[in-house]
Order: sequence, then C-alpha cells, then structure tokens
Amino acid sequence: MTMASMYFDYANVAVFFVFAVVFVILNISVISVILRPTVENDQKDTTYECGEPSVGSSWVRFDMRFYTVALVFLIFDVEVAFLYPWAVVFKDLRGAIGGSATGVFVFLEAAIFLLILFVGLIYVWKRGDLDWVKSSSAQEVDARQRQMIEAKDEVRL
Amino acid sequence: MGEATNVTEVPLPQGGTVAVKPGDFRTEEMLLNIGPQHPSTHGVLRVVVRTDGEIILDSQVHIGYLHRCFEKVVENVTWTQVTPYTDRMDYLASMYNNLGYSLAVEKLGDVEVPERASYIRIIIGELQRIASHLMSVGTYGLDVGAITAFLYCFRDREITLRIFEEVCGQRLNYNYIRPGGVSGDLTDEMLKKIDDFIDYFLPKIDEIDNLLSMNGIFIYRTAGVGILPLDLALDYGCTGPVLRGSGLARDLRKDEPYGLYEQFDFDVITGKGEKGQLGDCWDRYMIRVREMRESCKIIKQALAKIPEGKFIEPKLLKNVKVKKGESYLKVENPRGELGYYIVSDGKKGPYRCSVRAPSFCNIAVLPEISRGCMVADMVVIIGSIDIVMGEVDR
Amino acid sequence: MIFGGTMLSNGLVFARYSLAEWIQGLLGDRLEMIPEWILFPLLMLAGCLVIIGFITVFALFAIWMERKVSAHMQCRLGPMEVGFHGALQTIADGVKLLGKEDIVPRHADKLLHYLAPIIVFAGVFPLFVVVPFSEKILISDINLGLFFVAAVGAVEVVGVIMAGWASNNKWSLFGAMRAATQLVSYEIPLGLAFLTIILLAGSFSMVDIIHQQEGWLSNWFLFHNPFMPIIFLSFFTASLAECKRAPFDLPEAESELVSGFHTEYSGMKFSIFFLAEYAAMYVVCAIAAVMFLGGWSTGIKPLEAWLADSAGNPMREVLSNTVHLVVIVTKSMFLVFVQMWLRWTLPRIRLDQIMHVCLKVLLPWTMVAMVATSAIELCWPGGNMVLTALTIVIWSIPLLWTLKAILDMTVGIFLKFVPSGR
Amino acid sequence: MNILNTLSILAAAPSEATAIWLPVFFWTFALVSVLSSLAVLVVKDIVRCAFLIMSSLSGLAGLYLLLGAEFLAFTQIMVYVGGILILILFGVMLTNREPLLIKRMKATGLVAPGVLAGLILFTAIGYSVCTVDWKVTDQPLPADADTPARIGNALMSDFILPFEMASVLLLVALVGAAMAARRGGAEG
Repeated sequence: MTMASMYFDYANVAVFFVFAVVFVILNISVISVILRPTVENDQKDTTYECGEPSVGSSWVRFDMRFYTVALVFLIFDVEVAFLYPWAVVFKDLRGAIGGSATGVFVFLEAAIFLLILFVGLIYVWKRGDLDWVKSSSAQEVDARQRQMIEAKDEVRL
Repeated sequence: MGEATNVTEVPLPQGGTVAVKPGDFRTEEMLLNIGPQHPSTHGVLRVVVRTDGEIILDSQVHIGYLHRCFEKVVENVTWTQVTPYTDRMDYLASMYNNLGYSLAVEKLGDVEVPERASYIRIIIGELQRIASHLMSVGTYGLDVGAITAFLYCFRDREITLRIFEEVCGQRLNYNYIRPGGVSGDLTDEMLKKIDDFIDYFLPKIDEIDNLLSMNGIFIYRTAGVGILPLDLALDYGCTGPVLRGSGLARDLRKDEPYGLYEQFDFDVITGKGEKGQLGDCWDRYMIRVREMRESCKIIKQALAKIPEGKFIEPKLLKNVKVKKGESYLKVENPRGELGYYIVSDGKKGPYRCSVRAPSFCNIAVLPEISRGCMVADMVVIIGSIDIVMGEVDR
Repeated sequence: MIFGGTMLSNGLVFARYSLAEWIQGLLGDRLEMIPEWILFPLLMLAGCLVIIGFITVFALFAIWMERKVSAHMQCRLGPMEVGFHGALQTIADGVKLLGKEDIVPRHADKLLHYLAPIIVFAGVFPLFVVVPFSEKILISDINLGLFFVAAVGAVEVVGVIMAGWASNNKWSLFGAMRAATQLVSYEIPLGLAFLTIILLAGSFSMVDIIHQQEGWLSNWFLFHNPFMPIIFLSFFTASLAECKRAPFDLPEAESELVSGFHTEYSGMKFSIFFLAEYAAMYVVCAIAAVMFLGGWSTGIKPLEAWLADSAGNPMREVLSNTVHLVVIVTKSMFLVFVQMWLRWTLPRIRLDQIMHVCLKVLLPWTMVAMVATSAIELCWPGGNMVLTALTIVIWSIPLLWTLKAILDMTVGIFLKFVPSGR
Repeated sequence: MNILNTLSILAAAPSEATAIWLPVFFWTFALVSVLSSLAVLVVKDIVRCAFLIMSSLSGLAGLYLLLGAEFLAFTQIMVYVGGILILILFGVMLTNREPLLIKRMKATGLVAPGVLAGLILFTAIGYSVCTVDWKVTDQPLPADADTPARIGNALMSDFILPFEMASVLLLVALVGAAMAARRGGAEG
C-alpha cells in the first residue's frame, strides 16, 4: 500500500463526496426548479403542527437524557477506536496453532482492556444510569401517578 | 461570583421573561398539539400536551371539530327520520346506534317488535361489533407501527361490510334497524353467508393473536402503559372495553339485557393484567380481541334459533306513533354504554333527543392516564381508548 | 502502450480499477492525449456515474419491491397500473416528486434546511466507494475499508439532526433527537461487529475479508464459531437501526411523529432523504454480506476454483465477474428483503426500549461474543470444522425456522392466487 | 511551500496528477478548516456554530489523510464528527438561548480577559511552532505504510501501559459522565 495508491483511493472518496453534493444541489435547485411550480401562499409556509398554529418555537432546551446517551456512547466509541489497531494485528500476533505466548499476551491485553470497561458498564447499569432516566418533573408526575394507582389497589376486583 | 448578580432576565419570543442563572440546565417545557390532523388521533381529536422532552407532563383534550348539531337537527325530523342521523354518530358501529335509538323509541311508543326482527338485530348487532372491533384492533396495530395487522383486520372487516351491503345496500351508514324492527329481511342465503363468515373468522382471530396480540414488541409497547385504575374509570364514567379492561365485568347485555340477550350464553371479558398491570393498554386491547370470539358465539346461537316471521310492521316504516313522555335506554355499543334519552310531546318527531356517547366519556380520562408517559405512549393510549370522533362531537 | 502500464510507470497501482481498463479498451491510445491530472478525476467521475445509476436503479427497484412485498404480505396486490405489475410506478412517483413544490417553513433556518439533505446524501454516497460487486467491479478497495464505513457512516446522523433542527417543527425536533440517540448508540454494537470481523480477517479491506471466506460455504464467517451468529444478529439489528428501518423507524414514526425529521421537507429534498435511506439499506446489507456471508463467493469450492482459473481466458474472467456480481447482489437483496419483511411484521419499539435493547442487550452480548471469538481464534487459528459444525447444529433451529417462514411466505404467495372455495 | 513539498515527497513517485491535485486538496482542506473555525467565532447562531465545527473537523481529517495518517483521519471523523459533535449539539440544545448567551458574555465583562488569554495562548503556540525541531524528513514513507497495523503493533509492544491506562481513563470518564448527567438531571 503506497501513498500514491492511497491517494488514489481517497481521491475517489473525495470525488464521490463532491459528486454527491453536486448531485443533490442539481436535483433540488436546478432540475426541480425548472419543473416545479411555485405558488406563493402564506398558509403554506407555516410550521406544521397538526393543523393548529404552533405554540412557541421548537428551538427550546431539550431533554437532559439525550446528553447521557451521547456521553456513554462517546466512551464506547473511543474504546472501539482503540481496539481497531488491536484487531487488525491480532491475526498476525496470535501465532500458529495452539497459540503462542505473544498471542495469549495480546489476547489478555485486549481482554483486560474490555474487562475494565465492562466493569464500568456494569457499574453504570447497576446504578441505573443506563435507564431512560425521567426528568425530575416527569418523575414527580410519575410518582403521583403511581401513588394514585397504589391507593386504588384495594378497589381492584 | 455572587448568586443574585448572575441571574439574568431573558425575554421570551412569545412575550414575558424567564430568569436564568448560569449552569441552570433545566429543560424547557413545550406545548405540542397532537391532532387534529395527526395520523393517530383517529379522526379530528386534538390533544394539547405539555411535554418535557418526550415525557408528557400534562395533556388536555380539545374536541368539537366534527360537531354537526345532531341533537338540534333531530328535533326537526320525524321519528323514523332520526335513524340516518344516528348512523353518523359512531360511524363504525352504525347498526348499534340505530339499535339503541330504535329500542328507546319502542320503549316510549310501546311498539311491538317481531321476534325474527329481534334475532336479526342481535345477529347484525354482533356482526357490527366484530366489524367495529376489527377496525379498532387494526388501527391499534397501526398506532404501534404494525401495519400488516391493520390490513388483515380490514380484509376480514370487508367481508362483514359486504354482508351489510347485501342486507341494506349500505356499507357504512346503514339506517337498517328502525323503530319497530328492521328495514329488510335476512334471506336464508345471507344467514348462510353469515354462518360461513363466522366459521372463517374464528381462526383468523388466532391469526391476529399470533401476529399482534402476543408479539413481544407489541406487549412491550402496550403492557403496563396507560394504566387506568378501576375507580378512576368509574369516576369518569368509562364504559365498555375501557371499563372492562380495568377489571369490572360490566356489560349491559348481561346486566340489563335488552332485546333477547338474556337468552344467549356468552362470557363477559374482563382484563386480568396478565401481561402488565391491570387496566393497561394491552388489557383494553385484548378485551376487544376476545369479545370478537364471544360475538361469534352469540351469532352462532342466534343463527340456530332464528324463527320465521315478519321483520317489521310495514306501516312502521313510515312513522311511529309515540305518546307524550320521556324514556332513557342504553345499549352496549362496541365502545361502551350508548344511552338515548328521548322526550316526546306526542308529535311526529322527538321533542328532545340526547345521547350519552361512550367515546365522549371514555376520552375524558385521557389526561389522567397519560400523565408521565412518553409521546409514543400517548398514541398507544389514545388508540386503546378507541374513540370515534363522530360520536364524541355528535 | 497499455493504459495500466501508464499508471504503473507513475507508481500508481490500482489494477482493480477495471472501469479504467474498460474505458481504455474502448478508447485505446486516444487516452494518451488527455493529461493524467484530468484523466484520473474523469475516470473517478465515471465511477460516480455508474454508482449513482446503480443507486437509482436499486432505489426504484427496492421501492417497488417494498410495495410488492408489503402488499403480498398483506393480502393485496400493490401497484398494478403503471407498467407490468406496477414496475414503473416508482418512476412515475419520482417524476411527480420532481415536479412538487419546495416548501420551506417561514420560521425555519433556511440555510440548514437546505444543507441537511446534502449532508445526509453525502454521508451515504461515498460509502459506495468500498462496496464491492466483484473482484474487478469495485470502485476502490480502500485499505481501511470497514473502518472507513464506520467513520463515514457516522456523518449521516449530523444531517438528520440538522434537518430536524432547521425545520423548527416540534415533530421534526423529536425525530431528530430520536435519530441522534438511536443512530449514535447503535454505532457501538456495529463497531464491535466490525472489530470481530477485522480480528478474524486480519484486515480492514473488503476484498481481503471476502478472500478469507472463499471456498466452501463453511468458510463464511457466519459459521466460524457458535458466537458469530450472535455477532451477525447484533450487526443486522444495529444496521436496521442505522438505516432507521422498522422496528427502529422511530425518527420517522408516522403514527407518532407524523413524519419525524423530514416532516417539513417536500419535493426533491424529501426524495433525496428517501434515496439516501434506500442507498444506506443496500450498503449495510452488502457489507453484512461481505462480513458474514462470504461476499461474492458462491460457497462451492470447485466452482470457485473453476471461475478463478482464468489464466489466458478472458471470457472466463468476464463470466467469473458476472457470477460474483450476481451472487453478492443476490445476497444483499436477500438481506434487503429480510429488512422489508421485518418492517411489515413488527410493531415499532419505543425510545427508552431502543436504548435498553442497545445498551443492555446488544452491547454486552456483542462484547462477550467478540472476546469469545478472539479466544477461540487464539486456540484454533483460522477456524475449525468442528466449530463450524457445532455452530450449524446450535443455530439450526432458528435457521430452520427462518427457512420455514420464508417457504411459507413464498409458497403462500403462490397459494393466494389459487381460487379458494369462498 | 514546505508542507507541499513534503506532501509530494510522501507520494512515492510524484506524478503529474499528484503534483497538480495535492495542492488543490491541501488548500481546500486547509481553507475549509481555518475558515470554518473563524466562522465559528463570528457566526451568532450557536447551532450553526456547532455545525461549522463539523466542517472544521472534517477539513482536519482531510489534512491527516494527505499526510498519510488514514487511521487518524477516520478516527477523527468517527469520534469527533460522529461523537463529540453530537455531544456539542446536545449541549447547545440544552443551553439554547442564543441571543442570551452572547449578551451575557458582553455583560460579564470578560472581553478583556478573554483577549488576554487568547493572546497568551496564541503566543505560546506560536513560540512552540517556531522553536520545536520538527523532524521533517525527505524520505518517502515505507512501502507498506499500513498505519493501523503499525499502531496495533506499537500498542501491543511498546505502549501497553498507555493502552491499558486508556481503558482506565475511559472507565473514569464513563463513571464521571454518568455522575454528571445524573446530577444534572436531579438538579433540573
């Protein structure tokens, strides 16, 4: 794998990328502009919210939970990125039949790496951080709901 | 840094201000319209929800988009002219609306119904219940995202609609059951067709069970969601599958039999909370599926016993004589207790006619049971209540 | 002087670039006149055109197939009017979409609203650089193939978030947030599945991975050891989620979010999202076929050997490439079919459940299966017939069940046309 | 153009095509990353800023590619564009009050300290860029510049401890992330 052929490979990617961009722009701003009608209408440009006027902007501060997900994801993303080099050399290093000392060593190294993170995963799991934690106000509502249901347990037939 | 100095008053785009201090990560609440033009509100229901992210904190039901002044309109028509208007209330169970109205008029006017007509009413009524439940079950699958179940249900519903079409020439708004009987007889051929349909349909219910009711994801989505405790259901006047889903065996066909229902053997299905908690969406859904089997049972019995005879006194097709007075009669519509309160001043038509619509009472419980659930659950809960907006708004 | 020689003389080695050879054969020496620095981009552009043609044809076919599959699963006929059994229906729809007005909401962020479909498509299209069709028919066998897929595949989500955010529509926002959460978290099991294959093959390159699985069917990585089917299932599930296909179609759940992140898109912009979705479907299925199902290998050793023996036999080479093309496209299309089958069978799962499935089911299982695979690979390098047999025995029940279901379905379709007594 | 020379040396045998296209690519990537970084500073809309970071990061990835560090380039795209950018977007959506943020910055009187800090940072970076002895080579990379394999070999031999430490670091980050997110949720 020389640099030149690598350049050639990635030049392909670049051309594909540029082509994709041009293709989309061509489609949405050139070809369809020629073909499509444009009828101005004030109502048409309103935000769709099931036929009712929208209340407030949708650009609000969104839910905290999504942040947790992204954080957890990022950790594992980096982990996977770390393991790619390991995976690609594993076959070379693992040795012949029965496994060489190097092979066992390389295996253990990655296994420990994974184990440490697995421990982390289990810890976070047990603490319930992986659960779709409800936001506090929603939790309150939920608690009230649950109380109500429990209070009505005896009425059940 | 001092606490007080860092609080900033931020103008909101919609007016007013909000106090924000640095590091304040409180998420904002959002007002969101679900409906009237939404794929899953089963008509033009509008639910305004206050959400935090995807969690629903509060919801409010807005109705009235389909209001057609049923109660005012029928004050100006004759007794028999009312039935087409009742068709258009619960347009998925028109037969049953006709039936309730006819029974109420018959009660007030002391009209004798031929026995054959009573049997026909039961057969057609239960067939209508199957059709209505199929619609409900199918669209429920659609709400949860299982599109195929919907079409399976529609395939079978189509057969019932064909039968209705043959019976009265209409596919949706039948105007078939009239005060005094029914507008046309069921020929032996049709009875045979209905019998065939039941034989064909019973295994299809298992198919629905396989495809949808017992599907892991479906149970995952519906069990334990939108739990309606029994006393809440009673407080809100919920009836029908919604009430039975919460565990109470209340069915007017058993409790206050009308027509000839006391002669038939069938079970009242109640929720048992077998997959999640008692009164959850799965319970409500499953009641409809199981009730279809009971309806088949009733139809089978009725087909076996149906006598020969007249189906209506022909003069009653023109108009009914109703003496002065008032009556209230309720029937077990596929969606719950459908009550007709009619007042007569002895003239050609009703002086007043008021309807207790089951969907109208059932939908009222929505804000209570949807609190704290997610937007996706909201759709599931609305579907499990099974409303028909034509009936809610009348 | 042959064209390949020109390139070699310049230190460029890309023998696999068969399109170049083909064009060279067509134009002969006239190519010499074009300076290299223009020629190469032109050749690459030719590759682009071939791929965009493939994507378009595939999308047209897949949409038609989706309609037909769903229709026959639902006891109806589907499109029947335009062309034979509605075969041209999708073209009609495409033309219709081309003529549809482009509506941008007043309160939207118009720039981002415009850019979003571009990013979504540009995040999918370059993936086709590494999608192999046969030994000779592939754009480029990038050294880092699978890693490239993992990296570039992550770009699409940015476009989706952009679309949802720019629309300034609450449904779109919900869709975008769901998409972000889902796409982002399912990249982890996807990455772990990539890792497993890479450690088995010792290479990132698609062509290398396929070469490792040549020979008999038992050489496919799917049958490598009893843990590989777990990896496969996890990969397939995650790829469903990455393509936003049911039961993971939450970002565009029509019964909940109306249309999700592309609620405010119409006309051509909307169809670009659609095209990107179908293109992504093919990419993930083709990659699954490469990773687990032996890529273009037929799984019959003598046939493979016969096809490979093309020394001095150009027709044999053409035949071999054609067979391989058909094989890998068939495998991919089968997986595409499974995606459709699942879509029309399963209900949609909820957002918290989707996270549950990812973090608590797929992630631990894939991790364990990966470590187990590497341990097995350590003890019995390069696979083992006993392990393969064991795999097939252990997984025979789900396998047979799937086969039976497929048989039921295909035979069922034919049975449906037999007039019944009713 | 020092870097460009290096780049053409990197390509084992510089051909006409590389000679013409390398500068084009180099300048494109460089301009994309620099201009979008600048735009991040100028553009007022915080969400657009976040999206501009994407093009900046992608431009950097392109530069890595030109230098033959393909593994690094794709890690950059996978982790930064696919991960950290999403995180930033979520962060932006959590704190979204774009007019407010800018106003508050002005109000807090942090402009002068900010400029000062920027100057110091700029000087430090500039100083190190000018003084460090960059090991520029005019030798082409070895024929099999299989970067991931080389990284893998290095991680498995010379850098075992850093490799394992990375996992501990990630563990700490995981626990910390969960803690932070949890506390944030509870306070809300």
